Amino acid sequence: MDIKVQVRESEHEAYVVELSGEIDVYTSPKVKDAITELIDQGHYNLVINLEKVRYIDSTGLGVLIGGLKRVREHGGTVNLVCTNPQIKKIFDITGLVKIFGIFDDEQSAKKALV
Amino acid sequence: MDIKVQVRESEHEAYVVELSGEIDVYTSPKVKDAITELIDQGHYNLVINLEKVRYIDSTGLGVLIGGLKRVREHGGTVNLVCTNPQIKKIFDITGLVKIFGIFDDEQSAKKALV
Amino acid sequence: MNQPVTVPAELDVVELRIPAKAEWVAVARLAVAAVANRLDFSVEDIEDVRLAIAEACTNVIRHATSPGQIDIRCEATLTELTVEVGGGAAVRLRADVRSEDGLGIIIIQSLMDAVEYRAEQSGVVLQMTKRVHAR
Amino acid sequence: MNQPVTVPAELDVVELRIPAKAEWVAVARLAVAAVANRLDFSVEDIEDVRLAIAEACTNVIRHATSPGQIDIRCEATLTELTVEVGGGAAVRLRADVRSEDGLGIIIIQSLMDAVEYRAEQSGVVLQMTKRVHAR
Ligand SMILES: Nc1ncnc2c1ncn2[C@@H]1O[C@H](COP(=O)(O)OP(=O)(O)O)[C@@H](O)[C@H]1O
Ligand SMILES: Nc1ncnc2c1ncn2[C@@H]1O[C@H](COP(=O)(O)OP(=O)(O)O)[C@@H](O)[C@H]1O
Repeated sequence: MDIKVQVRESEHEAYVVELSGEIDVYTSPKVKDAITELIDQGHYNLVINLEKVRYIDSTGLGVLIGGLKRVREHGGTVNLVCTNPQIKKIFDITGLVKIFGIFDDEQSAKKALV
Repeated sequence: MDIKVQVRESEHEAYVVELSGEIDVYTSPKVKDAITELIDQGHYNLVINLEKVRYIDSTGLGVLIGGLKRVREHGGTVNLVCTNPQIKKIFDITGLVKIFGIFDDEQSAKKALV
Repeated sequence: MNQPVTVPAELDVVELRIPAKAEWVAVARLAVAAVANRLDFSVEDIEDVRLAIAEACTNVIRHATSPGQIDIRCEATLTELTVEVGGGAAVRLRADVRSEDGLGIIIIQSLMDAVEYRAEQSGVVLQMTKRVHAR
Repeated sequence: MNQPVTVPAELDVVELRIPAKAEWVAVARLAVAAVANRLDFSVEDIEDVRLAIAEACTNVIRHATSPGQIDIRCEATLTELTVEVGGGAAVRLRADVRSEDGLGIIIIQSLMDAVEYRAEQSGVVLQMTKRVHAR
């Protein structure tokens, strides 16, 4: 019932935010802070890795959408890594599959940024 | 939140009852039935393997005690296999460590029957 | 002589009340998932119920005009689970909660078989039903 | 000028009501474990609370003279969790519940820091407290 946020720099000035745990109304501010900090530092090409996320709700989706909106203003983008079928389903039913690039592994998500 | 009961015959007419899951007020009747059936068939030397039991409450303990009482009337005994520290603690605080033979592996529990 | 043969499906009720604060939603999620686990739902269905209830609680927390409690009432039969989520005595929900078509509501509508709003003294109550599908 | 310096520990209350039937005890166990998880308890302490609450519910089911509901009330502060378990409106507990020294009661007494009985209209209420120990 907690979230772990790890940020690491990658090739081509891309940044990877790796999340593990549950993203809900209680834990999502922590995710938001991490993403906001990266953007404030001028990093606009982000991969958010959800492979180790067991649960996400609309608050978590809202944070991802908010991040995407902000980086787009600077010509950047957010690609997601997601393999959990339950979580993929949530992106499906909310129509967010059409807004985010969603990839099966981190390497593909990073490649698609450039 | 369920219990699985597996019964198998072993050397020297010993019977092993292997339990997996949670033994509580809801699931313990199933355990009781399995033990009662063995005893009714005339098997009085039992090993009850609790290695895969994640949870046991007083209802479960009551079933084990009931089984022990019945086999003792026929000169038999019940040895337990238990490695989970939380469950060992329950046998400790209830004083049942003094009543049951409790072993770290099935082999030792079976040997001690003879 | 012609007595109607009705087999009344036994109805069990589980009620939960948590503070309308973000840190307690996980308790509601787990408790309702445990209730759902007693019916013959698939693992995926239980995940659906869990998320829908979390969204309903999150809605109360976001839109309540005063702090208070969230009331959750689960009615379980063999064939369906109905969960009602509403603000407790101290919570007043805004009247326009219904018109909101945020992500949370979209998720609830998609995951549950029936969704209804009911105006009560204490505010709006969201009623959601998930049916056990033959497998 | 000499105001007493009291930092009131915020008290959060979670209430749960389940049918007094064996198949619902698992829900109480999980829900109270989820509540305990919000405090800074060790994993072992959470297991203790979970078992103690299950024993208390099992007692209600075994000794209730009429079927009904089990009422569980959790009061959580940063430093301790108090859980009350009693029979709901329809449950009448036998007056001698207290004198019983069965395994269940031994377990509760051993695992919790404080245990108390209280006679109420609806029957006997068992109150149990577990404190968060400095780690
Ligand atoms: N279908 C959508 N497509 C893009 N953005 C959306 C969509 N739905 C909501 N958003 C945005 O996501 C954020 C969170 O909104 P939402 O979860 O709907 O909140 P609420 O449920 O409280 O209305 C807001 O910034 C909103 O504008
Ligand atoms: N300390 C003990 N040693 C041996 N047998 C016990 C002990 N405590 C209870 N029993 C037996 O275990 C069974 C279950 O009892 P218990 O769990 O105490 O039920 P209750 O809590 O309803 O009184 C009974 O057969 C009882 O005689």
